[in-house]
Amino acid sequence: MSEDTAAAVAKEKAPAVKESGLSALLGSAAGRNTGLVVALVLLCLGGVVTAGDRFADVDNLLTILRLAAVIGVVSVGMTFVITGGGIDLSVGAIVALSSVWATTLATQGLANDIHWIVIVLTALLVGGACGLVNGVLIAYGKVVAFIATLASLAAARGLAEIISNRKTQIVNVPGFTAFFDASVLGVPVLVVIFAVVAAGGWVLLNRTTFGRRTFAVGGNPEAARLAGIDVRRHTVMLYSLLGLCCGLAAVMLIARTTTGSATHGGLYELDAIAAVVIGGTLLTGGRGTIAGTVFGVLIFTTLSNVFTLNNLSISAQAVAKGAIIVVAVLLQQRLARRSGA
Amino acid sequence: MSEDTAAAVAKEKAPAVKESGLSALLGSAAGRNTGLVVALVLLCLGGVVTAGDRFADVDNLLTILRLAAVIGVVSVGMTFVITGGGIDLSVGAIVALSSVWATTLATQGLANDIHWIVIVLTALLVGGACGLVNGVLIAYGKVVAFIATLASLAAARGLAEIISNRKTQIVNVPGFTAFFDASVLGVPVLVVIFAVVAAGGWVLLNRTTFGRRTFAVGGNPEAARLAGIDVRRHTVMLYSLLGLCCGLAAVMLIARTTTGSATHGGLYELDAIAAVVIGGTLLTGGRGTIAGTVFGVLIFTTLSNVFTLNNLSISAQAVAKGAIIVVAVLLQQRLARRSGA
Amino acid sequence: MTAPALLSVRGVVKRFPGVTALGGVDFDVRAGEVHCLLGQNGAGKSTLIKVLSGAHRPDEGEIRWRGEVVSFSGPTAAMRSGVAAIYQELDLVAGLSVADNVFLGHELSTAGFTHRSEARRRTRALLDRLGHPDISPDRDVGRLSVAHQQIVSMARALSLDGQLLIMDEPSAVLDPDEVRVLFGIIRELTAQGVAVVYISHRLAEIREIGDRVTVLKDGRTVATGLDAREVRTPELIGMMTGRVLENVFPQRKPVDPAAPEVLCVRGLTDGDRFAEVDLTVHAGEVVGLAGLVGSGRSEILETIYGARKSAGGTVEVDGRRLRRGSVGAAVRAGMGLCPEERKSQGLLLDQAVYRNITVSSLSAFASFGFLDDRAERDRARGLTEALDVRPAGVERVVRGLSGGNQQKVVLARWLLRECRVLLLDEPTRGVDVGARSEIYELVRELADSGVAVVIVSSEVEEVLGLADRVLVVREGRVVHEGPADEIDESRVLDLVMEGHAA
Amino acid sequence: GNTPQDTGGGNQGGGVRVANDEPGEKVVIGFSAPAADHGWMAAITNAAKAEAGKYSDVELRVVEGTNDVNLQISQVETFINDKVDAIVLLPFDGAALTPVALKAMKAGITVINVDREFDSPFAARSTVLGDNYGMGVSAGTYVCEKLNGKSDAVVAEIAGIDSLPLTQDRSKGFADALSGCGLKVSNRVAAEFTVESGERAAANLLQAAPKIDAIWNHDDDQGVGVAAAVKNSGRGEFFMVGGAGSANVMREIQADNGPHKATVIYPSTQGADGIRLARLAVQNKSLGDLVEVEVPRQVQLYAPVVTKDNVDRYLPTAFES
Ligand SMILES: Nc1ncnc2c1ncn2[C@@H]1O[C@H](COP(=O)(O)OP(=O)(O)OP(=O)(O)O)[C@@H](O)[C@H]1O
Ligand SMILES: Nc1ncnc2c1ncn2[C@@H]1O[C@H](COP(=O)(O)OP(=O)(O)OP(=O)(O)O)[C@@H](O)[C@H]1O
Ligand SMILES: O[C@@H]1[C@H](O)[C@H](O)CO[C@H]1O
Ligand SMILES: [Mg+2]
Ligand SMILES: [Mg+2]
Repeated sequence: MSEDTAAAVAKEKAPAVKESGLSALLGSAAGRNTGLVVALVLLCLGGVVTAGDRFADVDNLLTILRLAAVIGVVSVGMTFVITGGGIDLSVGAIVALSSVWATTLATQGLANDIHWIVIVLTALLVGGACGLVNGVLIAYGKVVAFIATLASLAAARGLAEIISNRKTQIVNVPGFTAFFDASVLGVPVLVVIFAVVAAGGWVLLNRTTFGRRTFAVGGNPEAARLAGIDVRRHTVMLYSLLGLCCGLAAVMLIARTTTGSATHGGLYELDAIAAVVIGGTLLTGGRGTIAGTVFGVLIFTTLSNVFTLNNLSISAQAVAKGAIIVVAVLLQQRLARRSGA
Repeated sequence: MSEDTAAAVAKEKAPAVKESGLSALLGSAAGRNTGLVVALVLLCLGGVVTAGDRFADVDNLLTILRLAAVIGVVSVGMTFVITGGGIDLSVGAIVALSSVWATTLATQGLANDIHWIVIVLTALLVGGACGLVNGVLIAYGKVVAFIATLASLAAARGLAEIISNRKTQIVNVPGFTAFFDASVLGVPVLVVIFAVVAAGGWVLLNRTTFGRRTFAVGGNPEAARLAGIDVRRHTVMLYSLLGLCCGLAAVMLIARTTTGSATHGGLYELDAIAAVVIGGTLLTGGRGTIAGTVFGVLIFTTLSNVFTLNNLSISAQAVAKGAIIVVAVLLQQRLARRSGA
Repeated sequence: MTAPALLSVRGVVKRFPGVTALGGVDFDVRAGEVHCLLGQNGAGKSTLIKVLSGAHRPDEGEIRWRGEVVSFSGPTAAMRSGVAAIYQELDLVAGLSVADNVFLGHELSTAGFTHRSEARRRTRALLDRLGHPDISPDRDVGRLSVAHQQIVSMARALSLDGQLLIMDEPSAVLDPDEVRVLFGIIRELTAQGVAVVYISHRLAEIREIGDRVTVLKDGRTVATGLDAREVRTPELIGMMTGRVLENVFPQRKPVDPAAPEVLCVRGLTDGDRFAEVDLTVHAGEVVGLAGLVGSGRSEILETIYGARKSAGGTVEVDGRRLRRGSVGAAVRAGMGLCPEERKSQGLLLDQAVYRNITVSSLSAFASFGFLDDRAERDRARGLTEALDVRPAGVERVVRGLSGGNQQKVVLARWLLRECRVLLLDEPTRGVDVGARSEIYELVRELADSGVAVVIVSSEVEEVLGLADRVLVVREGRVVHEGPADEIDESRVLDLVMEGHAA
Repeated sequence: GNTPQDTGGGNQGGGVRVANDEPGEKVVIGFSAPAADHGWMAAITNAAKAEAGKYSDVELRVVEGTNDVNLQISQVETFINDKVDAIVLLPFDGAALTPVALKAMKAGITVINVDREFDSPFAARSTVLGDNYGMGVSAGTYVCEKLNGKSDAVVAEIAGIDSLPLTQDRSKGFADALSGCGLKVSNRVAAEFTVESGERAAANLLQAAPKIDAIWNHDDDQGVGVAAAVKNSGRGEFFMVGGAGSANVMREIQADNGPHKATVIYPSTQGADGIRLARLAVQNKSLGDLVEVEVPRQVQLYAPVVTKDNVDRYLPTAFES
């Protein structure tokens, strides 16, 4: 039977790839996310009208993307956890702890002696390990995700403070900075990383058994169990994946700020969850969209960019932000309903 | 039939009341919350062992209760919203906005001219109105609660900043301060308020049609709707109730600090949700316990108090806090499982 | 048949906190046979299925598979050994497509990447085989009707290519036409040597498709290996229930022609699934709606009840017109609805039985909003005893009840309210023979006390046996209306399927 | 020993040794400050601890830093219950902590108010203040001098947490000083005193203003992020003035290879000063170099401008953020 399959697959691969190609992807993503796209376009229009060239400038757009990159990577990971029926409040703290651990004098020493990749690996390792702990607590310890990750939040921040002695750790590893400061065909490396993570996340969620199982685990864990999925192991993998994303985000943040700090990643949990949810992923699990999340992240970053370009006071920004969020969601609903999705 | 029922009700009222009396209440609450009680007792033991009389002192216990009071009132309201299947991230911002609005020069002028109760009413009105807006957005606008209240969070804080011009507003209404600074039989008024709210909340959730409908709406909104419950109206009432609690909490905070400020209530959303969830209320709705919430609040505040008494390093506190939360939850689960609940 | 047992079960025990669901079950299944499991609601059939398919671990007992003692570590292990199950509670994942659900857990993939078009193609083939070219493999399962979800579950079970196929009440949501297709497939499979364990509360089906029968009562085997065609019905019912039942449908009283019109529906249209429905029900009358799955009967009921907004037409109760799209108004006017999907539309699964029963009558138990908890329990207890809900105990959480008993809880809710109009959508789905006649009894009593009853059922026999008047619905239109005793089953089927490629 | 022990912390609290350092009666001091969510605030607590460690007669109790005034009030209540001798309090919100500080004073406890001022003169025995308005003035004056009459100069401001009164004081001082030379702030953004928020705010600001002549950034910890954003943008047409005076920024000024040309000090040693004052007040000692018999009611710290020329003098007491 598996040979059959292989043959059939081989035969059908070409058209399948064609159909699921970029245009189809964009098409379907845009279709399901009409409201978000419209909201983003309106926002950009607002930017152009109020700030003209200062908004529509390539540099500015790259700035928006660069700002979106760090929280974007976390949000992609968060999309998996939420789709799988979970939640993680500790992401900001994990980013902080990873950033601190990856920039201690010891790590930087190793990085200078061996290769700057040591910093990256340390951050990924720390992030992944934190995610693993979260996952095990939740899946095997049966601690409610909200509480387990709230506890991790406190513990990871505390640990970050202890390790860093609450000091901002400045990075002096030339290779590291040079690598992440560079651009690829004019696109900053950080933005490239975000794009790769988003694309990878999309493929993982929509084109692999891991992704299918994530939907099942989040949508109906009992059904998933009956279908033979090891729900607990899968849950651990989801949190570990998010932990890795946090580690990567820490690397990006280190590159952006040239520092590791226990204060990094403040309130990332709210930002990431907000981006994911506004993107259309169900907080109750079982339904999730990476494209939506990316739009969600872009909407929030563009919003603060436009505000800043307009020199708006912080208080007015807050009020406007509240109103715009509601409008965006209502828009998304109305448009999604109309298109029957 | 309704006459039959009424007759039956009349006949059986007496024993029912007897059975549901205080001892039964405490018994059942303690039964279901064994783990929490044990955690709290262990924490207190820890306090006594490490700080001796300094912990077990009446003044110190009142300090804990006074600290618990403000967030406690918010958490009781939050228990309703979460039991009803919702979530509210805007509570801290509503507390801030209510506190600011109730302490503007204009309001204080009225309070001095008419009666200090004007301050209280203003706070309740503002809080209730914010809750109403949240409820309407969620129930009728169909905006996901997480996003709707996140938007309210931003907007309410922004508004509070605008109204207060980002200045802390000092209260100069002698009657107000005098009333709330007083004690009833040695118990501070703030603590009395918390006790009344908790008891009232318990009755409302467990002994009234409103409470029963809350469970139904949170447990299965579609079934509740088909059972004839006006789910949307009920949802609006839940958020309004929480808004009122926030208004009341604002009054208490004004009394405690003699100020209104846009920075009041920072991160109350996390504290309140954590207390509610650790207390055993399901984040997915349909199951909720006021007694659990009260224990949750007390656990967190006692923890802070014990830390304060022990002069622990701040970062170590955070790590310990994380660990203790997890242990408390595991304890609660094991003990609850054993007692078959 | 003297073939050795493919599966043999000895002394299986399964306990839940406070309940022993299985207290010693023995039976054998041979290759190529259809082995039927019979038993009252709560007898332990579904639990047994879950034990066999690796979803539950037995506390005691021995399971032999192809002669060897096995202990499945989980559903995957069972599937690998060739055991496939269709569960009663339709455990599919809403939000995933039909094809994804069919292959969930055994995805077609290379290095973790799914072969979507292949999965779609195979799903298409399975659905065609099940007589449903109308279900798209790409459709979100959450948007399918229960009946179609049942078909998807079957496709899923077939996709596993098992040696033993276990079906827990597959026919409950199917119409006769579909049951016929299902039986065709079962025969095909058994001819290839596949064994089928088949659960149903419909004895007629057992006779038609079954080879041997095992009867469970209170978690124990009371008889096993009976010949499905030989064994007599009263004997079976006696073994299941421990009593003798006659005369399933209660005697009809002639409806008083002068009785007032309680429910009056005129030109009801929803602009999509049905149009121009007229329906009048007098006090004391039972009106049955017959039709195929998907013909729009549920939508009609839900629209009458205000749970869906109508596009046109009126609904009156006792001459007073109801506000459109308001369940509250309908309930206040004395209407009650037993919805079709008890799990998602009917029950508060994690709450006590009594709370599920009183939820629609809370104000009757309250003064100034304060509830009399004890009165609630007492009334609920009375009803659950009358309906024989098992295990007894109104404090039990509904989730732990068997499917049929859950159905009774929903019924009890409206019995408690003493409605003017009762709308019953598949009220006996999953209910055992004993309880069924109790429910019929109750419906009749209600009608006799002046309630107007509308009942939707996919079992034509039930509609004809219970109703005074029958409406046949086809594709959202009423195509026939007349007294129940002037029409027979085959005529109804003809009307139902007219123009339907059967 | 009766001399202050060197904690090895090195650069905190320059402190000359005086007779006052002789150990006296034992003093229990409670210390409470906002959450250490940025470098300056972390340094405040570190400095206080280090200072207390120098005295054998001081027992310091440090409680969890918090931005919840309710919690901070209860911490002070606990100190009162504990009958500590003195409380050094950096309130999250001065006005909000006033009632409980009054209560402490009434209970006979010496309260030393640091950084954010109470709204009642009776709430503290002494107050140690930075000069927020003065900080703005110093920064503005420096910018004016540096721009030297350039009337169309674009001046940008990156403020700290905007909801704090001290931020508003700083901005006001800055605006007032600028108007003295005919300039005004053309672009203003607010960050949250953290590196990350500084980077984010600056990245957006640099897009908002295509050409800038000078930037004043309120806080040097967030300034590390601002500098990173500047570096990333490749822009260099402007100079930057920092705030608070972190060692990181001072080293940059010293090296003269980044945008920072100056910073305005807002001493993070306030906490340490608070500890010293509390000890002296409780022990009834006077302030060393003053003729006064008593510890003064208020000490307002000076906000000098640090440039390449004088950085060597300030670097040793600068805070490591
Ligand atoms: N998860 C569970 N927790 C507690 N009790 C359970 C659970 N599952 C089943 N039971 C109990 O086990 C018994 C057998 O239930 P089961 O679902 O097997 O009955 P059934 O024969 O399938 O009934 P039906 O015909 O109504 O589907 C019932 O008493 C039921 O209440
Ligand atoms: N042939 C079909 N075409 C489209 N949708 C269908 C079809 N059959 C069923 N459905 C879906 O099934 C749902 C249920 O259909 P409906 O409630 O009208 O069936 P019914 O006549 O009540 O049958 P049942 O007895 O199974 O409930 C509909 O909302 C519709 O989405
Ligand atoms: O918290 C603030 C900032 O850290 C500033 O840089 C110095 O003053 C403190 O009050
Ligand atoms: Mg069953
Ligand atoms: Mg139907």
